[in-house]
Amino acid sequence: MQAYGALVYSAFGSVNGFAETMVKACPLLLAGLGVTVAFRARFWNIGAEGQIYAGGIMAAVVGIYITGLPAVVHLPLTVLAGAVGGALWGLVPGYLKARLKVNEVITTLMLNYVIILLAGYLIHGPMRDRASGITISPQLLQTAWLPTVIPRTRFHAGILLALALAVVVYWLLERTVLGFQIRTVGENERAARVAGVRVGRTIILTMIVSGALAGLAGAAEVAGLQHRLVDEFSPGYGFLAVAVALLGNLHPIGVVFASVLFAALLNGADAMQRAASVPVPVIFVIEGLVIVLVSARFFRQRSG
Amino acid sequence: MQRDAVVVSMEGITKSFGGTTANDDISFCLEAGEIHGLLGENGAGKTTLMNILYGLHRPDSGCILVNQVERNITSPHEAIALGIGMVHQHFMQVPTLTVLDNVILGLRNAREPLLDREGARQRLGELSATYQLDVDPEAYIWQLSVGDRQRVEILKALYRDVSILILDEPTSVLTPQEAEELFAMIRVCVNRGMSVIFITHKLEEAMSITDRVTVLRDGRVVATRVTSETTKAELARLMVGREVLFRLSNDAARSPAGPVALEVERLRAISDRGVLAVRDVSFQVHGGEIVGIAGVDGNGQTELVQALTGLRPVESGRVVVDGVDLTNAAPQRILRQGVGHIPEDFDDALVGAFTLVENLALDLHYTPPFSRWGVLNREVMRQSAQQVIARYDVRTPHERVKARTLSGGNKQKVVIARETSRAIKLLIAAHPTRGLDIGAEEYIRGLLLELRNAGIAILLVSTKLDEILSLCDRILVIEKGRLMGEMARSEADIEKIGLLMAGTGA
Amino acid sequence: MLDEILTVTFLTGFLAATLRIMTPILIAALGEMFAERAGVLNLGIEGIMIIGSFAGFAGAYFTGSLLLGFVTGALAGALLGLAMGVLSIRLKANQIVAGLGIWILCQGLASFLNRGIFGVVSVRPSVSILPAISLPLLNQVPLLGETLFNQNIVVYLTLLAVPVFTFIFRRTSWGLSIDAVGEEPHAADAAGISVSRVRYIAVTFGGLMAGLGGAYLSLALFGLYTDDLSTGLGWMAIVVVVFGKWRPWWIVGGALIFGAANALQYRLQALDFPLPYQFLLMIPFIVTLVIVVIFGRGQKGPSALAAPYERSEL
Amino acid sequence: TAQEDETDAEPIRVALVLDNAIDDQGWNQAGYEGLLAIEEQFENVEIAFSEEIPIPDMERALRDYASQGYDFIILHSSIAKDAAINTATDYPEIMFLWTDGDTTMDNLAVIRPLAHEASYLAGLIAGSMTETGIIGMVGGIDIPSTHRSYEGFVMGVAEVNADAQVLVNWIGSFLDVSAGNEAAMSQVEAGADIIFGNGDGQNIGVLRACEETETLCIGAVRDQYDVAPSVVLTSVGWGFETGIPLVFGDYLEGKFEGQFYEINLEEGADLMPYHENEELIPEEVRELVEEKRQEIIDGDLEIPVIDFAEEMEEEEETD
Ligand SMILES: Nc1ncnc2c1ncn2[C@@H]1O[C@H](COP(=O)(O)OP(=O)(O)OP(=O)(O)O)[C@@H](O)[C@H]1O
Ligand SMILES: Nc1ncnc2c1ncn2[C@@H]1O[C@H](COP(=O)(O)OP(=O)(O)OP(=O)(O)O)[C@@H](O)[C@H]1O
Ligand SMILES: [Mg+2]
Ligand SMILES: [Mg+2]
Repeated sequence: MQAYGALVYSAFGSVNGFAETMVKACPLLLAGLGVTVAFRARFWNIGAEGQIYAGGIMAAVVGIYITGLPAVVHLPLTVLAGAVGGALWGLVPGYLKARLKVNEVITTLMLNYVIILLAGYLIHGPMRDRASGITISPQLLQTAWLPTVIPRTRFHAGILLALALAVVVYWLLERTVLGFQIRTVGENERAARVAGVRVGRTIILTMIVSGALAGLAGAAEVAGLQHRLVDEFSPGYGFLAVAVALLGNLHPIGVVFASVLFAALLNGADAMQRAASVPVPVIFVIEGLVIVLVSARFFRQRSG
Repeated sequence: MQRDAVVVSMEGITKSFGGTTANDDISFCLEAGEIHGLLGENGAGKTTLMNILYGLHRPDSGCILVNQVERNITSPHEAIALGIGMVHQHFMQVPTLTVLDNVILGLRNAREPLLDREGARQRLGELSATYQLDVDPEAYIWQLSVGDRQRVEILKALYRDVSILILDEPTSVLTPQEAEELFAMIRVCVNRGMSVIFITHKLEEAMSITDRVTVLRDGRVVATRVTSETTKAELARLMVGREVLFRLSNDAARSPAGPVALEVERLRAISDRGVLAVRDVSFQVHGGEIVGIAGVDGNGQTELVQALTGLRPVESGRVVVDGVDLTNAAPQRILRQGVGHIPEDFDDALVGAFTLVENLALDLHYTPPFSRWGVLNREVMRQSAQQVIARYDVRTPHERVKARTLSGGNKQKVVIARETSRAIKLLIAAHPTRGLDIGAEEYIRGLLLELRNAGIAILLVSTKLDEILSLCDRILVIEKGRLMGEMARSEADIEKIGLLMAGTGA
Repeated sequence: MLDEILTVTFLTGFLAATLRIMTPILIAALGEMFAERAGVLNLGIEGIMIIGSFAGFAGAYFTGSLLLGFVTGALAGALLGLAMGVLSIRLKANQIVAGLGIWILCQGLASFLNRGIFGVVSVRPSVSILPAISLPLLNQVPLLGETLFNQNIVVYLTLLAVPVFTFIFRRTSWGLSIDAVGEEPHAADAAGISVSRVRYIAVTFGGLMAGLGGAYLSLALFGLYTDDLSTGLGWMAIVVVVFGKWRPWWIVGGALIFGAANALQYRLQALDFPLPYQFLLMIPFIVTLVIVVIFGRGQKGPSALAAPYERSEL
Repeated sequence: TAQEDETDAEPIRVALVLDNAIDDQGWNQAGYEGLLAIEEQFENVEIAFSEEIPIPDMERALRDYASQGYDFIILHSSIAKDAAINTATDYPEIMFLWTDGDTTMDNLAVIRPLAHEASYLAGLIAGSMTETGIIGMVGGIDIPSTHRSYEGFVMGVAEVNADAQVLVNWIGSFLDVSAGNEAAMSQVEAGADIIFGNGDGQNIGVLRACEETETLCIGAVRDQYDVAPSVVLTSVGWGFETGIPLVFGDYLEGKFEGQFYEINLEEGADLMPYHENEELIPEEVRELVEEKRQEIIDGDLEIPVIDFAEEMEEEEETD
């Protein structure tokens, strides 16, 4: 009981708890939106993790090495670089599927490993902070930092960006030609083709958008939280994002709630370690159980 | 042949799906050795009733007696054990398996778990011979034509030694000749002591083959008649609830043929199986005329239509629409050149999960006024949908319902509405009335004539000879991917076309 | 450098390493193939392998018998496969989410049980590993014989299972039913096959194999359990199933390529290959990717994969 | 009385934050053992720990402990630099200890294990004992601390056996047991007859591979003899089990300073016992090790710290 109390309290009970929940929700939401877009086109993108890393790397490169810009230019450029990195890493499996019909489960999973190793190479090699005795990149220039929104917490502007993007993605899917085509391809590829929708092109565009969103998750982690490129700056957010997206019923607003719920759960479970000495393995068991139950509970609808 | 014993008796069957009551207190009985027709409009509840008998659905209430014993049939497995076999409207086959494997699927044999394919092949051969149902047991289902797939479906039932055979709209995909073969087979079945339930929309068939008919409307039994004591007109009235016209005349308001709208030159296309399915096909369609392509299903019609609409690569030859070469153009380009396309399966044209508004905008959503700068204009889409729905008389509560909830006839209307409501010069219609009831069929045929009269060129692919004969100005016959002959309607008759279709004419 | 690479010891070692790396992946992949061909996508394989390696170890440790260890690992895996079955078949859960959940759950569970049973110890309890069995005569085959025919029993059994599984899918009603259920469940149902029963059996068997694959790690490779015995082998198994077009021999090929690329990569590094080590570590993944792009185009899984079956959906 | 006062006094609360599991047999377990040593060696201490904390959550975990009034917080993750600095800045009254870090503050000290000295000694053993002239080193991730050890080891080898070749595998992980195993196997096949497992949890794989192939080996971070008793000659200790309580003792005595605490041979970053395998090492080798060890302690022999960054810069210069 004490443990659950700790969970709820730590998630929403204080300004800092709330801020931390949102800090955690940020990458889950952005990557979850990315997964949502891909899954709506029935493109099984298991590569959000890799796209996060690609975005983080690009944001770090721009944030560290491009100097002499004012924040109003540097910050957007950094964030944009993250989106571009993710989009590129999403484009590869998208292109391979659309033009060469290569199964996306394989490509996205393999590309995850490749980019994480590449990040490792950069952090330990060319991008390493030479002045430091440890293996991390130098800090991003302050002009590239996402500003802190709630003082004395880690609540950064990336979270607001993520929330805004949830609305944008909703609008994209429901109100734009591209979104309409994404949904058409996902629901009935043959009908899409008959009606003149260019399926291959749609899939490529889908993965650019999907990757860009996941890439933004990486950029937000780097420019909003770490301010550096560090090993394992995404501890599997890209995989959790799949659960988040599906729990949100592949609906952008649903994904907002799902990501906050997951964030509260993750943070709360972690706080249970300290408040109630719940061993970490038990926490994983609880997390796993919640995901499993959630999978069975809420998802009868969209399968049909 | 003993006729009076009742083999199946369904009493007070009620079944609803969510809001719709598909079967409403239906009582139905099948006598030994009879062919019992089941008639009704689309959505009348015929398939549902038979699915209940076959154990695929559980009735909400009512009981079933098989051979005078009350049975609780909860799965097809039990139905099969009771000697009930069913040939489904949508074939229940695994496309990636061979004919033989589909036939023996789910059956036990002496060498279980090993398969006894040798024995099965032999037995299948015997059945094929007895019932004149020829199919290659080693062929994969996905390679077969619809007619062949149906033969497989029947063989599956026969292989299971059924005594009660349910055929759900077996003839909707067959040519008259194939249908005749089917009827011959059914008669063999009955002679061997089976009882048959036969669902159809075609009244001639019901009149010619059945012993009795039961007519359903809106989930209820309207009447059961002895066939010899009723007429087509009466059955039609019972089904639809009003008088039905039987022949549309295509001579009314016939305008002279206009300029060439579609020109096809020595077209070749390859099927999914990798064989040349369309061989050097050349023809023209003029504005204001309907050109029919008759033929047994699986003779290259599918591939021809796909090649014309950009859905399948053209190997060689040319496709010219309204003077523009569209050989191997993308579907979108062809569509924007003024071509409408009604594919042979309306599920390939509609997105079931989308509303009618979205489905009706699917073809032009990327152009003004439906969208500007990549942003959809929902209001315009909605208004346009409302208009189209009213104009084409699509039966739906409102334009926001999901397409999958519509009946077959109404789904087809939506497709036709979408494909003809934009400015088109050419309409390519593949089997536009397949599976539709007489009311819907009548409506759609009328619509095609109207379009023709408005100067649109129409290419009509159909296996229904009556449809071809009553609608087309010129008739082409396709066999093994070749055009076997061309004739004006005035020169055409069923005999002549039938011979060409069989590859022996001209 | 080439002469350094092409020595007999290098080749035999390379072969042995390839076999070592591919075997656990292959075991799990062959099981997953059953589940997927029946229409159930089990993304929890990685987690089930972890549980399998723990349960297998605990079983062997307490009974003193490696055989019973493997049995325990397999049973634990089967139980989790069954759980995945209940989720996906009975509760009609979203299989992707359920699989991810099982993955996370198993990680926690294995480590929880491990600490509960063995405690946080500074010395890991261990068992002796499965001995290699040298097949007489065959091991005389020059070059290959010494490694190929000097493996533990599980390797032989796994390789033996491949033709057996091929046979099951080609020649038995079980295989036919599984394929029918994964491809066209409505047709299978109409033919009198119980869709859910076949799926339960297939996904449970898939779990059993993943459990065995996990037990292979703790009992045939390391003789002990830690939480990090399987780092992504289960995910690799899933990739290999797709790579292998859901067919046993192709799956062997997929596992082989991945295993070989991995074995090569370690050797290149030890030979001071002039590339940062991270790039060498990428080799297996890039090789897999490139091979799929070249040879593995246009494959689609079972049509009903990951789709819950509902009869009245017709 | 004074004694009662002492027990009534508020306990001193010590917390440890780890990025992996406390039973990983390597780095994290060593840190955890350091924490347990504090509890054991000092009266009236209350300990707590948080394990498996991913990088983005480090700062939250630290702040959590800080806000709960812990007095002494240990961060056992070298790359969580900003988490350490930010929290230490916001809680100046709390003392922080960061293992293998690179920055100190008034209330932030760093423990730096000088394991390269023990690695040098290990290199002496390996270099003297190899028969094939080929020695293996399987590292985890190539970071400054593991790199120092690697360089020290190579120096040791070269000192006694100029011709010996050292095969190098970095597996890119401190956890991946299978990778450790495979890398070691590949070195054995390439002829290595002594392998230095210069890592952490993945060393289990390395040592088990050695046991299976009957190849002698050397563990790292903590005493890893028990992982493979038949072949582990010794281990290069990093001294966390001794170093952490050492610094904490300073803190209790009010001598804690925001400085680098270098753990050297004497303070525990030493070669671990030979255990049952003492006899496998020729006596003259053991004597040589003892001699050199003393020289280092006495300051007569200096093993240079070759950090990875320096080496890289050198490389660039020569390019
Ligand atoms: N599984 C189902 N879920 C929901 N509604 C269903 C289902 N099956 C049938 N219905 C509805 O029940 C009604 C009867 O359908 P049924 O398929 O029995 O008609 P039918 O007489 O066979 O029509 P058709 O001639 O088009 O085949 C229809 O309104 C249909 O939409
Ligand atoms: N055999 C197959 N295996 C896998 N996927 C296939 C296969 N056939 C078609 N696809 C699907 O087709 C898509 C690409 O189709 P195609 O290239 O025909 O699209 P398109 O409409 O021509 O696109 P564009 O107009 O942009 O060129 C793939 O993304 C895939 O979903
Ligand atoms: Mg029907
Ligand atoms: Mg056809």
